[in-house]
Amino acid sequence: MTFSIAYEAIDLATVRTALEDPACGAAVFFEGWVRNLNEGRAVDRLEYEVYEPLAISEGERILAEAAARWPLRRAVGVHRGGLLELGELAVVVGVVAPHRDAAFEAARFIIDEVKDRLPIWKREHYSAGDTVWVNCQRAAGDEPPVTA
Amino acid sequence: MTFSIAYEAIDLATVRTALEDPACGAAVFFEGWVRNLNEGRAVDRLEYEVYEPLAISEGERILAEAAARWPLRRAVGVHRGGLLELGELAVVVGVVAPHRDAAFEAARFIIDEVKDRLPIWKREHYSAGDTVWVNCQRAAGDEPPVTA
Amino acid sequence: MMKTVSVRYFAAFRDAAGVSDERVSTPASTLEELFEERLGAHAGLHRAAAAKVAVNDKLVNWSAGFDDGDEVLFFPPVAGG
Amino acid sequence: MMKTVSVRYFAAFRDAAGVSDERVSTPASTLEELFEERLGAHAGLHRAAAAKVAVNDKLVNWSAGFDDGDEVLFFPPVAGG
Repeated sequence: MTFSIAYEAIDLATVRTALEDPACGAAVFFEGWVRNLNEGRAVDRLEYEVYEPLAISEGERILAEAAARWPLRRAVGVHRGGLLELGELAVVVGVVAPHRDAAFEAARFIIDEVKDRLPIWKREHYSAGDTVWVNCQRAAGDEPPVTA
Repeated sequence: MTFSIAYEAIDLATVRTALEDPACGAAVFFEGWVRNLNEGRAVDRLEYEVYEPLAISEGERILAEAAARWPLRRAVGVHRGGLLELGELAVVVGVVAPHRDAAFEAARFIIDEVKDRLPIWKREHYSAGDTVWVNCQRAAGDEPPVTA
Repeated sequence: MMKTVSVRYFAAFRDAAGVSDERVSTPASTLEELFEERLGAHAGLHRAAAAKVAVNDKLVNWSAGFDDGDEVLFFPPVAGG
Repeated sequence: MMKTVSVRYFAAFRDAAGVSDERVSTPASTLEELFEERLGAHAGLHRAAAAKVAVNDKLVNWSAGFDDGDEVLFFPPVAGG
């Protein structure tokens, strides 16, 4: 049950090794790749800013929540930090369980929570030359800064 | 959208290459591994008998059904035939889509249908020395051979 | 009217029938009748609720008919994955 | 009663505030009040519905208080994955 942040290309072989379990028949992996388009704009590369102490502790809390809810034997998550090119892996979640129901449901839960809770911010670098912090541009309203 | 049968170890690198798509951000993989136990009995190895012409055509039909139902860009399935040792990969399904909802739902649909519809039979070789065709032992009742 | 078809048995059905394929002349008009008849010919063969049948590499219903010269495939319950 | 805390801004908040961290003495009693106060100090800083706040590396509610010497982290809406 480890969650980590990688500043170089994510090593999938290490992820797979961490998941090997002779009692488990079902593995589900989610991978998020850098796309060449977001909301219609051509993207050249991405940049992730990560506040690592809290990203890791919150990531491991999410894995533990999943393990408490489903009969998982192992679960791993890795998120990239730094600059990423098109097609690079931004995030991987892998879980193994005796049966596929649990593996699918837990993998989905983990990636949803990771996107929602980890202190990680994405800046898109567009082909047009500008950059934008995703999710933040529409935030300049006058709502109070209240937690969800 | 290809479904294939492999009689040697499944090559995941080939599966990944077939799924690469610059417009897709989300990939979900399901992997079925040979477990060391099934219904409480210690398993040494597995054997899959595959009726290949129909397994491939039905597998590709399932991928096409998924692509009609979700906005997938690519989907791949590979199922093993022959003798497999513990920990070996028995089946892989991989799909890529612009977003993760479609990727998760389609991967789940495909593996469910593959298990339900493909003419593939599994014989377990137990540590005790005997072998059993899975799913068939309880079939010696007197129900008519009616399709589902 | 007798038809001659080739019949193939897979996995547990093959083990149970003791034969993997055979050529049979039959008065059966549906695939269900043909399977019934083969139960009589092979003592070990058994019914199975989730068994499937294919004709010339297409899955069909048990109530379907078949033609002279067809290849009929009897599939015991599948167990992929 | 004034408290002195260190405040860190991340991502869009850092860009907007024009500062990544600062040491401030404040009469604010809740984190929400502290953020309000910092809005006044940094013209570019803005509110954000899904913003979060952490104290000493623990996520807490905006209505929570804080102590002298704490490290307060202001997180704009996250966007991992």
